[in-house]
Amino acid sequence: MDLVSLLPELLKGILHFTWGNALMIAAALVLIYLAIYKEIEPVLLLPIGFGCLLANIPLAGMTAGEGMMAVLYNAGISTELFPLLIFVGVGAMIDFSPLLAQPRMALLGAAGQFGIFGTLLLAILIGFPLNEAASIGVIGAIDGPTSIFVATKLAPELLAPIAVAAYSYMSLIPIIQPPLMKLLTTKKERLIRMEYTPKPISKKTLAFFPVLLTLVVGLLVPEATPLISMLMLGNLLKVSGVVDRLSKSAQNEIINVATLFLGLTIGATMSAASFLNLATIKILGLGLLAFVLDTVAGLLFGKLMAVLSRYKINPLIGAAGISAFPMAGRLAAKVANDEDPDNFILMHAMGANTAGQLGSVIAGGILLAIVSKLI
Amino acid sequence: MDLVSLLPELLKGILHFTWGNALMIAAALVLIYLAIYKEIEPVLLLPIGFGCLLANIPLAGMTAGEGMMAVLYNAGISTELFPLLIFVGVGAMIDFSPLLAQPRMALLGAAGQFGIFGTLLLAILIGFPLNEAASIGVIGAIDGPTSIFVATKLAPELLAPIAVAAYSYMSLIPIIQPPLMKLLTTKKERLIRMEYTPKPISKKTLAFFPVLLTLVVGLLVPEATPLISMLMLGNLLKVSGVVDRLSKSAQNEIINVATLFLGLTIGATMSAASFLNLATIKILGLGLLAFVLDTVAGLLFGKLMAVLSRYKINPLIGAAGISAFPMAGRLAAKVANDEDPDNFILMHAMGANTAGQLGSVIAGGILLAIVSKLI
Amino acid sequence: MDLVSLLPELLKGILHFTWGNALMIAAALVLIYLAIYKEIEPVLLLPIGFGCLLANIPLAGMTAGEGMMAVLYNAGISTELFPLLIFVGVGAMIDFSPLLAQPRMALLGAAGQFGIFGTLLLAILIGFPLNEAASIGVIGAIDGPTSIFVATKLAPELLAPIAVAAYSYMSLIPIIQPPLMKLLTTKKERLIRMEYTPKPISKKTLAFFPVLLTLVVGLLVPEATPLISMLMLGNLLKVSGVVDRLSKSAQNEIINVATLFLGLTIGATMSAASFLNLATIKILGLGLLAFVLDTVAGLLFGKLMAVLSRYKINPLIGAAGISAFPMAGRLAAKVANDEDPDNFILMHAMGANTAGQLGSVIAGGILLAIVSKLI
Amino acid sequence: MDHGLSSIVYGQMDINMSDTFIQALQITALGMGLVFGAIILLWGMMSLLTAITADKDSFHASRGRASAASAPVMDGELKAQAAAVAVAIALAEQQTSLAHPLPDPPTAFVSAWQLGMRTRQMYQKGDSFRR
Amino acid sequence: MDHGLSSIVYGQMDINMSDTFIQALQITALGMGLVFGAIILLWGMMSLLTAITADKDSFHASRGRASAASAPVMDGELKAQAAAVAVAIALAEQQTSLAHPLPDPPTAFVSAWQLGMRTRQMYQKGDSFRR
Amino acid sequence: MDHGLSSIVYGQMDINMSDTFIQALQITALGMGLVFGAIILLWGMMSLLTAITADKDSFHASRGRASAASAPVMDGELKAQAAAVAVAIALAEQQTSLAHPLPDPPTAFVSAWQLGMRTRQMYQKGDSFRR
Ligand code: NA
Ligand code: NA
Ligand code: NA
Repeated sequence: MDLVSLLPELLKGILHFTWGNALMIAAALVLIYLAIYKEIEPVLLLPIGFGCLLANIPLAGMTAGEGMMAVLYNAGISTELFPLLIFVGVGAMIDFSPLLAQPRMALLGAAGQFGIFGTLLLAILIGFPLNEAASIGVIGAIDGPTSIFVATKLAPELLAPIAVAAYSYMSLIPIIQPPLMKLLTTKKERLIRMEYTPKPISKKTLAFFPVLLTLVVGLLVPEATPLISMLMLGNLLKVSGVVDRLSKSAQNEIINVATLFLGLTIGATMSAASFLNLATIKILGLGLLAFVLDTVAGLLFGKLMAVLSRYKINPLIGAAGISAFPMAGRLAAKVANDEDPDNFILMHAMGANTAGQLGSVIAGGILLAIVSKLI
Repeated sequence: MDLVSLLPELLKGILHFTWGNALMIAAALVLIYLAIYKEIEPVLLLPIGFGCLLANIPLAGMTAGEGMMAVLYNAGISTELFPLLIFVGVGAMIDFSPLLAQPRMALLGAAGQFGIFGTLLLAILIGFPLNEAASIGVIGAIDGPTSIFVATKLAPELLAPIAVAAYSYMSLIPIIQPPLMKLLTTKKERLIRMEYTPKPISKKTLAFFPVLLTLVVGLLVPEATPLISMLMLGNLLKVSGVVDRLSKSAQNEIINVATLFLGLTIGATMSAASFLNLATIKILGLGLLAFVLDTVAGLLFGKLMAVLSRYKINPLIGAAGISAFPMAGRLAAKVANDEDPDNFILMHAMGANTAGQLGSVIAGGILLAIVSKLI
Repeated sequence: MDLVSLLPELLKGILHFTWGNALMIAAALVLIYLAIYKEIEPVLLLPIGFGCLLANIPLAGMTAGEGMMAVLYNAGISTELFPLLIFVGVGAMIDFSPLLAQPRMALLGAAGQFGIFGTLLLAILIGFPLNEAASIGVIGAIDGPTSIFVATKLAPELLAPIAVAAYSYMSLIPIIQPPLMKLLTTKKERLIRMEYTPKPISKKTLAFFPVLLTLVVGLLVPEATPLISMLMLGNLLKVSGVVDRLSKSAQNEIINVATLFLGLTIGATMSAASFLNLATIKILGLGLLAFVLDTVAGLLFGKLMAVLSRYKINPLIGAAGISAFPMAGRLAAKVANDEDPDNFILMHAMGANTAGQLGSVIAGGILLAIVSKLI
Repeated sequence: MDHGLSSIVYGQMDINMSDTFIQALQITALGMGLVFGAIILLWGMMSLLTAITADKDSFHASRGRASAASAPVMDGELKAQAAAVAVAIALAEQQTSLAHPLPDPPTAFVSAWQLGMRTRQMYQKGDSFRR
Repeated sequence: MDHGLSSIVYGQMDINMSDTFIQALQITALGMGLVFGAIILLWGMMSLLTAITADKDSFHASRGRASAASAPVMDGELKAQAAAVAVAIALAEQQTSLAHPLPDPPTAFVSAWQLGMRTRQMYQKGDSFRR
Repeated sequence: MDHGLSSIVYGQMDINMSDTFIQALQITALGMGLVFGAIILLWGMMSLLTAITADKDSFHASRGRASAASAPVMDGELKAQAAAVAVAIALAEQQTSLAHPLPDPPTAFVSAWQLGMRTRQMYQKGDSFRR
């Protein structure tokens, strides 16, 4: 053994460190900082940031071959198991009764998906091929699991920037949406009060809804079946009221473990070599646009509904149709409340918000169906 | 892109829908209905029903290739991991002290396995090959994990109807058993009261029992080792009293997650194409017979023990020897109690019931050993 | 079917039973006994003992091919997932503030690793090849996951005796260390009291520490990245205070399930055929030596620090630098307290103990780096 | 990886891109149409579902409607107090709501709304309906 | 998949089926014999195990036996009350017991039995042993 | 598997073993050197980290130091009582601490120490600093 010849070998970590690694580690530290000190989506940004850190430590071997991150990626991202398991947990936390009590709110969940297609158009315009443009567009679903599911199918090489954009901007919704709301609605519109005289929803309806929805969406858009069915499975576990054990498992161990592993592995795809390029910057820009387009389309459709309903509908709830459950719903209610402290539109906004969740999954499935056929 | 040519493509889900799918979806809805509104084995029938729903949505792609259900099937059913993990949890919930306090109750756990072999005979008679007949017979184990374990080894193509029969009839035990109990026992027999003057079972005995049982059964019936050892591992985690963390994990996250995934994947094997055939109907019929034969054999053996003990033993506890832990034990106690409100035979019935659980696993292993050698 | 020819087949389990199996089963029973009645590391010794039992039941088929233990081994040991997940949980339970409050305690965590290299020397001397000698040496890390991680990489064929030695001796620390402590320190030294006037550690420091440590250790010793990063991830989940869900998951379901499966699969590698040989006995002897060497080196370094600090440092805390978190730390405090009931050195000992945990991982990574290059 | 440039350089590519863009426009039209179609179907399905099950739950339904209909508004001064409560709730929720996809159990917002309504009813003084 | 018909059509198949049936009968005899053999062995093992450990726990054992042996029956009127309690418990358990394989922790039945026994003892009035 | 014998039999092997041993000595020297190097770096890093963040937390820091510095010793009789409490705690912890790698949340030892310190402070009578 020649110890002197060993020494450079022992410094190999530092010798292989690149400026790209340094930049990505800085980005990782920013994500971790936002998660801890700004409490922005910490359950996702903290693991993503930590995964990014790991991916940029040279020769650590965690993201290649039999490394832990590679093992988790193959087990849960390639197979789409992690996003689907997260949906089981999210489903067990969603309450569809505000939507079932006011079914017309569903329309807002359709309008709020325009950002998907608008962003696809823009991505095509600046030169992305169709499969990649569609994956970028689906950032406009404003729903992490849907974005990851579609991107994994159409353009897995873009998964990292797409997931990062989806989750980062989602956490910035309280900053992105209010200026648009104020710009696109008049004070008079924001002051509209809405009656909430809901039909009471029976337990039977609540239990039949997820089953029926799985069937109808599954038959119409087979590509959306995995996403919608797992969301509805989680919801059925909860509302059925007879499988408390499984419902609690879905809301706790299943979603927690899947979220931790998903965050880590998504972060671990952010190595300097694959992340630092022009495409990433474009995707981050297009992703922001997707959020803006969604919100604008939702608000404009809300204004249309306000007119058609003779101003019985507050257009602000249109902004809740973009998905981003449950933040967007609460934000719309808060903006109305800030304008008039006596104006409560939370239940209507939550109806639009859950509709946006469904609309996002359906739009993701439709996009997947069309684009899979064309490429 | 020719949009007109795309439209049929977009309706492909409905175009591929068959009458068989409709029938299976109706069956799925019945299972879900029974689970939610009749509360029949909801932790299993609800996931099985939902899995069946998913398997019959055309082109959803969840049960083939890299679909979620296929991934879970390969991970947990092919490897037998899910039934074995469920056994770890079940073991952590079983209390063997009623059996240890009255060891002769063990005999009833042997008699209650006759349904396995009787059904095998009938299945051979109506033309099933040996491996399939044995798999059908093991429905008579009246224990989900044992049925699934043996069927996976001998005839995986019949797994769906076997699992469905096992779990459905298990939930119908309060309907199947009482008429047989009243038919085969006299009122005088049902009125027999039993002394319960148990030897107190020390913690040391309780902890040594699962270890010893694993060794003895493992050496005698190696094929039963996976099942019996995981049941006993769970029990050891509980009775040892020193690994509370692991015992709670077994009783909660491990069994909950395994049960949810097992139910879903079993249900997802119920596609119209593979489930709707004459064999399935025969299996469902034979499965019902297996339950009847088990109960009859158990009761007749109970009557024999009643005679031999000079009517110190109530023959009703024979019906608890079929396994179906813990429902069969409670049901026997209830029937005796209905006849004479002052007659308490619950502890004796639970002794026979836990013996039936052991007998089922042993019989499953013996069947597997014999049939594996012959085919 | 010739039933008579079947009978020997049915006794095959007993016919294949060897004296070696009997011996290993006796060993398994001893491990289970120690776990339950002496409460020595029950969360590990109980599963290891039970796994050993399973591995020595002939023809049970659990440890080969598609058997459950083989499936778990491939899923979690070959991939190193189980030890790493255990580290996520351990990290979420460690408190680094005593170390951060007295950074010089870190030095003791370096001294306590001498056993690794001393044992490597001895193993070379008695003829083990370098890869095996290094794996045996890493028993001196006195940290289960580190030992398993390094042994899996360098000499997986020795995993069973190494893991058994690591965990068994760790549980015997209250017996191994005190005589050495009394032999190597004077009463005057043991009576030294230490001031504990810690700098208060801010939440910011606590959160930045695991991130910084991952980066620094990762860049210097890439081979240690998987271990150190998962330990630090768990710690970050806890100290960040913003991802309570994930922190609780790490401290409960993740570590519990990984521990149960790790114990079982490690135990299941202890089949008579592969475990009963001279190498195992040598490894068990060398492992004990590793513990002794670690303690001696730690104490001697503690004495050196006592002299250099003009007897402001109690040398007993040197014995806490060996890792074995948190037992070694508590033991050192207890020995000082036994000597003088008014002497409290717990916080200093815990500082040295957490430093030992870090030192063990770093030393394991360095050893891996050097030996991987040489073989 | 530089998608932006590679397809603009040549005139022919430009034409191709134009084709692709037209295709993308068609996808957008078809996609948004289908999304709206599916959602409208969903709307109908939900209306039907609640209508069917409402018949069977008519007693509860009518009772529920009655209580909702009789919930009048409160007068000026008390409005402000109730609003203060509700805003406090909304703000408190906002703070805890950042952790998507792990939201609070949704009962939280139901009860927030109910609390708001109850506050209203508590302070009500027999005013006429506002409509 | 139609197993029923394919093997009855030909005479030769019928003979084969008959052979198979004899084989199945042998499997049944052997199988049930082995199951009973294994269970009888288990019985012996359990008796031995409890006998061995009972020696070491003789103090507790005798005490336990004494209290069990001294549990007499109660008289007519009170029996009905106790039975009502026990049946209520049994029914309550029955309702929660459907969710196999996720039964309640088995302490539930132990305590149910204990409750029944305690109810008896509570009402006991020094009657003689029933045997 | 018999590593012990195979390499001692021949003289040549012996030489090889000697080479291997020298290599192992070099590994030991290099390894321990690197471990100490890494740990010293860690020491510096931790000192720097606490120094930097301490500046920003100076208010809390100084307050903390003050309270810690003012913690004096107690006199003989009370020492024994406090020690008894602390030892009881330590022993109780020791018993529950065997289950590595699943230790109690480390707050346990912090609070044990704090309890010991608080016990001291509770009994303190204005003695001078011991140093
Ligand atoms: Na959306
Ligand atoms: Na049975
Ligand atoms: Na160490």
